[in-house]
Amino acid sequence: MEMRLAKLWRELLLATLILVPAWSQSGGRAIVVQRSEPRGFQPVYSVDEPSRAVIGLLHAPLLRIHSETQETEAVLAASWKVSPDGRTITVNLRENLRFSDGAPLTVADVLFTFAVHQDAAVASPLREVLQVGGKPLVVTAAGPRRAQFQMAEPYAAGERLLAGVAILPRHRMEAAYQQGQFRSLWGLGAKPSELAGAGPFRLKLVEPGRRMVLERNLHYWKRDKAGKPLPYLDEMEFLFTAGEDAQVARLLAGEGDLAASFGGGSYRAIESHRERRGIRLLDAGPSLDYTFLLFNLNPGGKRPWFAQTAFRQAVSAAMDRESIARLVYRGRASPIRGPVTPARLKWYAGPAAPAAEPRRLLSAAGYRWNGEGRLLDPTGAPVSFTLLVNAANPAYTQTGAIVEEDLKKIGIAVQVVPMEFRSLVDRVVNRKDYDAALMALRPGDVDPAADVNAWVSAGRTRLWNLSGQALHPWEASVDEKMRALMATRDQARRRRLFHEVQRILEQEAPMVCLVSPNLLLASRAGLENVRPGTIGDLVLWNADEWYWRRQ
Amino acid sequence: MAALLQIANLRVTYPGAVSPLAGVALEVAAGEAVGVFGPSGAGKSTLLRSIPRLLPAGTRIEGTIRFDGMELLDQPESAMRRLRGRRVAYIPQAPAEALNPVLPVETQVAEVLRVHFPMARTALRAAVMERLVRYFPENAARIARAYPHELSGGERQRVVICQVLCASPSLLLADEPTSALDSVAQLDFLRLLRQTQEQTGMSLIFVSHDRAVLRFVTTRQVSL
Amino acid sequence: MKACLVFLLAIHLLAAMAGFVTAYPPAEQHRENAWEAPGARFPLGTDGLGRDQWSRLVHGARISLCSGLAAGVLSAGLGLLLGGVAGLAGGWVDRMVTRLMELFLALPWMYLLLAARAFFPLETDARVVFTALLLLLGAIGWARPARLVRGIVMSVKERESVLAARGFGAGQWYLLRRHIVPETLPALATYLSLAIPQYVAAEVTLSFLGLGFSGSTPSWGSLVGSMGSLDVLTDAWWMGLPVVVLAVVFGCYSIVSSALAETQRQGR
Amino acid sequence: MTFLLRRLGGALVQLVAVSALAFALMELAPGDYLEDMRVNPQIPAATVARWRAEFGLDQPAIVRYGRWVRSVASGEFGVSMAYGIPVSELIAGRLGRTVALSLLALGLTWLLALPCGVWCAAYRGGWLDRLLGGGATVALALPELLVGLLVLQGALWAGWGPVSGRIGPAVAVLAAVSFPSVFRHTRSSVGQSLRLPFVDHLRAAGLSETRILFRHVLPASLNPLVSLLSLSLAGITSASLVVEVTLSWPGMGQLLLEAILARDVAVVLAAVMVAATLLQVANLIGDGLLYLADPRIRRRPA
Repeated sequence: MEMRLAKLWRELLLATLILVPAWSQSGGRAIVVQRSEPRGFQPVYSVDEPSRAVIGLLHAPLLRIHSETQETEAVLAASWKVSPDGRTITVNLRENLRFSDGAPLTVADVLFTFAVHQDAAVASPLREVLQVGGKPLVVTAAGPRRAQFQMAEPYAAGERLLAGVAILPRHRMEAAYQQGQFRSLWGLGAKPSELAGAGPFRLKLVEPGRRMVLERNLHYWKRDKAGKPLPYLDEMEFLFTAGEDAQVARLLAGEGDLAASFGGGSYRAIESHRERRGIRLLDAGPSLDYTFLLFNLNPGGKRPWFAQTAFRQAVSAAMDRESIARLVYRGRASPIRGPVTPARLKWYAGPAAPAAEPRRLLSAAGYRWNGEGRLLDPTGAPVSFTLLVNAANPAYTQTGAIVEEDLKKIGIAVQVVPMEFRSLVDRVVNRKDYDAALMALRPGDVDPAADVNAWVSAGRTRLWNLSGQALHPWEASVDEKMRALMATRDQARRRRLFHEVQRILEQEAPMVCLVSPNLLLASRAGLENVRPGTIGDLVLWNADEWYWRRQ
Repeated sequence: MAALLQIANLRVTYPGAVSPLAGVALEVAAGEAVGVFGPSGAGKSTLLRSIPRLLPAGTRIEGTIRFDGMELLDQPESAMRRLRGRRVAYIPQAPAEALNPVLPVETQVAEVLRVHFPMARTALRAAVMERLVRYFPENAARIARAYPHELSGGERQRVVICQVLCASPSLLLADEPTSALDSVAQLDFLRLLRQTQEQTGMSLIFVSHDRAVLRFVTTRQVSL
Repeated sequence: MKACLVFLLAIHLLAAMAGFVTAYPPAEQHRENAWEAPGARFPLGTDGLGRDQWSRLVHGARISLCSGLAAGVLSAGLGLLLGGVAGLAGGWVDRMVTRLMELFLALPWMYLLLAARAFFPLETDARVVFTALLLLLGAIGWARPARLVRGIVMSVKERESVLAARGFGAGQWYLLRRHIVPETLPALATYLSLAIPQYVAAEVTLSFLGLGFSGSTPSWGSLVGSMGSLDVLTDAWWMGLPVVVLAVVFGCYSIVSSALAETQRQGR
Repeated sequence: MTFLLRRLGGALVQLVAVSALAFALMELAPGDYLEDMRVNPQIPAATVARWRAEFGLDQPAIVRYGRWVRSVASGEFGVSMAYGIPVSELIAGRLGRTVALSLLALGLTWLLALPCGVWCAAYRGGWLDRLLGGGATVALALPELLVGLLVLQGALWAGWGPVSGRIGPAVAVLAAVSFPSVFRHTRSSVGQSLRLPFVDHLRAAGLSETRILFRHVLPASLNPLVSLLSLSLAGITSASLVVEVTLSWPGMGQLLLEAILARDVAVVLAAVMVAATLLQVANLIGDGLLYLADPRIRRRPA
């Protein structure tokens, strides 16, 4: 009886919604089909994408980087200001902020959040990120709604440090934090009532392995231009399914409303079903991701050729990137020559200079070809090397096959070695026992700060040379330019320096960049305002603005 | 006295092989014990097995086999099945090994009785015991519950004879049942067989290459 | 049976002469002809990189048939040995072997394969690695046939004829050769007819688990695996043809193996 | 009673051996859980080092194993590195679903394969034999992964509606992939029993073929089939991992698959223990069945 009343009530409500056009955007549920399930709801420790996707809807940071404009945007902050010396950031909180459980969000919560992240006992993955010049940010309250962040030295991307740090509800977490049980707090088994956050949604229901339902946070601060509270949707549901094929199949079978981050093959499969199923497909163009062929340039590397710029350039020039994009990604990828893709709007240095002919580069460096067309190095030894690829991903094994064939054309014998991912990483990172490897990276931000670890000698993830030393002049040059770039707040200068670094990396090709897979998305027609971005969660970043168009 | 079984012009052809029998004739009167002898490979077994039509699928049988006024070669398989065990019984070559190793004796005898005389479970049990007692006057109860591996070779042979004859057939076909036995056991078995045949008045066709054996159990011998 | 033998012979001949019966090398990419349906130029069509599927099938047969067969026979041989010993000896030997079987069935062998892959130098020929890993898989797989053999041996041991032979004073070796091994043959033949295709196709599941090991060398496992995605199933039906060929070959294997077991039994 | 106790003791020893060996195997494989983060430029190396210490990955293997054993004793079965919660909590709901799926598939497989195998053994070369023999060969050439995908795709084309996350399709696929093995072995085993002398004898006594097959031949050929039962359970549980993943059944499959690749030791060990225990139970049941089915073992002459 009660059920029926509730249904009637909903019908009535719906009828009025249709009568009042200004309200027509509200209500409904969007079902997102995900390939993997969150590992938990702990905002501090979760580093995996599926967890971050859900946590991003449950919590909110002070500032964030707008996924489309790539500029810093206020979220919980009403405004922020960087001091002229670039060492202090002052953030003013919005008025009447509340967590989803109704408790007020104050500067105390901000202080608690940063204290947690900086506590060595907590072992937050952001602890080192929230340091500038080796010293932690000093966070102080400068009023009931004002917080101040002080850095030990000027740091160009200072306010970006705050972006993405979710503000934690102190009243919910402090007890566990004091008792040293912070890590096990809010695991996958947590009850929805234990959680609270300042994001647009709150947790409603968890069925491990199957699905998760979020409902609108009634205390969410944001309103649309008409003053109507966000989010528009009543509920967001996540449906977990393993593998891309199952993801696409569930979307096509009408079980879900949206799926993203699948490959070109799946795009093609949906395309051939499209008319029948009322699904809107979107190719949002290149993402920040880049795939590349990595040379082992560590000191003591076994292949002398790799140390020669001309050799690496020749390999890069021999790559048929168009074919990789067209065949492996079925046209849903963009050829690139450097690690910065066009998706990094103002930071992208533009297309690289046309490459020279690979054979000419090689013969200029003293290489020759024997009667069978095999490439011989200046000492007369035939050139051949092995290429590690991730065996689990067909896109990489296929790319490997194309690389092999392309290099065969210039006389280089490449042996593709498929390998399980962690074994591969172990070889590349720990044992440094490999010739070349096919890898992919996704920068977390468009700002050059995101690349520092990957490109400079001191960065511990500069994959081609993990020695921590600059072995070549160009490596030293990259170090120097990146250092300068991180210290200045002059945006034009930063951009110029970053463009120069890109040119060096394209020119020297320690990693031969191949393609950037496009961001692909499929949603049910009628789900409006789904606008894939480039930073943060590429699809869910504006989920609070999604709505169903009613017929 | 009319012949119980009349075989004329019998010709059996196995699929893709030479025909072991070509134009055989045999007559057996009711209550008569006939021995068939011949060298191995002469088709003795084939002759015997062609009567209840127990030959491999695809075998061609031509001629006439009249049993009790019926032309067996014209009968449908269902009719043949009713006939087998009930009217025409067959003792296999190595009776001691012809029992199912995983079922108790009682069940195995009951199975045969049940097919030909459907009856209630208790009645069936009683009927089985009655027949077992005939062959094992002293220890029928033990034998009934025993599994074949718990019996001696001689006991197993008796069980098989009991099983074969439990539906009181009018014709018994025996295919060298003693060939694997030593002479003492052979004599025991043959005695039992002759005794049973004389008591029940059924006809018997006994096949063997050993004419001494045939002379012991049969009244007439034909060569193949 | 005869037709099957002829067919198998033909397949093996084709595999042996792979270079002569194919127009293109298996790894050669005709990038302009990617996803081409079967036609005059590519009898079985091309894959997503424009490689000739016919050539990949024929060249793949070489490595897959050999290593699949070897892995199957290896596991069956080990199984016969250990299962036979367990069944015959009984007592603590049997208990040990049974425990070992359970151990082998439950362990996460994937990690051993990872370790073994890491053990080979990267330069090792992909075909060698492929064969070695498949053989390793076969060696690990002894528990299955062993358990089957043990069951059969235990029941054969109780059979009258065996007891009788034992009564004659027949030795263990004689029993093994004359009674027990022949009895297990049909079951082993059946096992092989199941195991060989599974070893050949093992690669599909392994590469799903991140442990593909054939690289750009064509193998039947990788051919079967390449049809397993929605777009291929939608667009390129001919990628399923290798499965048909596989099924026919394995069917023939199965018929021949059971026929062989049969003749072995009758010839006894 | 003593028999059961001894059996339990043996099982315990076995489980310890399985866990130790599984642990050792995982040690052999290159890389650890944190490898993924080592190539992530967004995670500083110092963080990785700190997490390594926190997870105890910097300790020698024997210490980590000891820690895990203690954790088992407390009922936690270790803590998952990926999820940060005890494994017992993590697998609680999913284990039941995987076991349910496996048992249903096992039941369905045997329910179908046993009669089919018996029938085809009796009518070798008949149409059913040819059909099932051919079908089984095709099923063998298609690994469970592909069968799952084909079902997904087929359902899409035919418009059967959703197949993901439902138990029916998952059971059907699992049964389909395990059918050939049970079918073929039944057929071969029954085929062998059909040659035993008692079959001919019963036929001559007028029993119908069906009666002979199912009442007499089948019990006589149970011995090797009982061995097959626990094997098919082992096969089905391992195949169910992949089928669960392709058809999105929320059991242990996805969890374990990710754990295997991520070297999330505690989760893998828990799954291995579950598999070993299931096998033990299956073997116990198998031995019991054998005892019941074969009087030659049950009633040995003294």
